[in-house]
Amino acid sequence: MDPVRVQEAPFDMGAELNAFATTVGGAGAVVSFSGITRDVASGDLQAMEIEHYAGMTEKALERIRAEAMARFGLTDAMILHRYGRLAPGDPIMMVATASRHRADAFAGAEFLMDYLKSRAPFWKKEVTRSGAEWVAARDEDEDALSRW
Amino acid sequence: MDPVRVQEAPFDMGAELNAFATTVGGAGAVVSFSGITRDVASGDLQAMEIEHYAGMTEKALERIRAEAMARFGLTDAMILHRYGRLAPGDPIMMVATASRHRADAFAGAEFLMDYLKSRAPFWKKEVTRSGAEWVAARDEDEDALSRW
Amino acid sequence: MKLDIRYFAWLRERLGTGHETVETDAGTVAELIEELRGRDEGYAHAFSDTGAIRAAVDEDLVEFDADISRAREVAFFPPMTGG
Amino acid sequence: MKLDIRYFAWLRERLGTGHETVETDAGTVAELIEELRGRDEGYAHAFSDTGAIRAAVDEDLVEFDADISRAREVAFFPPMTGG
Repeated sequence: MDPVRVQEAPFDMGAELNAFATTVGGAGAVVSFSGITRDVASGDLQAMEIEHYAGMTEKALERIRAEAMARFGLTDAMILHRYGRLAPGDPIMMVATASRHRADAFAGAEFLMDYLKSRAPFWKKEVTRSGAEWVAARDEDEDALSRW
Repeated sequence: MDPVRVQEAPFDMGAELNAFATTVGGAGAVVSFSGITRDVASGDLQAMEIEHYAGMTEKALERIRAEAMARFGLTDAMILHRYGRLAPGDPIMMVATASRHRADAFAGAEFLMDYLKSRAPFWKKEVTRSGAEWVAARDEDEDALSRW
Repeated sequence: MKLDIRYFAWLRERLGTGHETVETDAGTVAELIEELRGRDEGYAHAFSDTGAIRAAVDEDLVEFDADISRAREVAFFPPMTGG
Repeated sequence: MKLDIRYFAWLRERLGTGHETVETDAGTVAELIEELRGRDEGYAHAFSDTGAIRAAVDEDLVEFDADISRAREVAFFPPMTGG
């Protein structure tokens, strides 16, 4: 399975976790993060539309994955991200990391998420009854990069 | 599903993740950690035997879960831990956390793991061709508690 | 030189296009932005707050002082919101 | 008073038992350890390095100065290695 995938199709996060965990060999620790389309404050989210920069996206994700692997000595890492129109409750994306000890797997997954959030070319648009609006970038997401 | 389970039976980490993720409501972030029986340095691990203090175990895990939920404002958290005889590659245990933003789900899962490692009454014994040996507690695991 | 320019998210919507090919002598991303701004009010408005815009040259994220004299494609978009 | 004592992991193996009921007047975990040590060489050896031993009173982890005058069950075990 390609460790970096960008796809329109839905995915099964449990099946992905199992597939990932069978390939990690001597690793004792597996961490996963899944992002799920959720209701915004208003509570009437109808859909989430995700645009991306085909071509740049996979390149950016592969670079982030390679950096995480090297930096935290991971035995494996995967990134999966959807684009297109998603319904509330749909999984948007997922990362998973594997390492001998848990601290590296946790740090690797957080690193992947921090970079993916602010450095991978995806843009989210929330569709509600009152219209559609692009999600604003959060300052915390940009700030999160400074810790690495 | 009981959010704290201590069982001898194997479990399917993917199925557990999916079951957990369907109940998390407005949460956008789901983090999981899975511990997998792995070969030790010698590389001839035949089995891992896990002893626990029935009675105290679930009480300790429920307390740790409640503390994590309150401290990080999690929308949900689960802990599952096996005991008995495990084969190399078998999942030993799993925690999962859910929250609105990813930082809380990550911190909550790390907190659960740190406390579970040093405060839940489980003991691991490695069975290799040359005999059986109790796993020594790692100083790092005790030290990890000091950050919370 | 001929340069492909791509726009994403609200920048694409505001400009009414996701892709165009331009003839330009701009040496940097910043110079290209200046050129685009000078085109018409729509472009001037879309590029008014450059703090809210990111750029990529040939699919690599860059700062605005990046050289584009040998670039094939430049992309403009708001801060990313994936994950 | 009557007290249930439980042993786990290598402590259980070294003592050859996981459970026993004792008659004791020990007021704290530390006093109980002293009493057990005085029993025979096996106990003295098993409890020689108390830095490597943890205790629980009625299923709650405690320090060695914990009061056990009203306890039903005291457990001794090495540092935990779950997860």
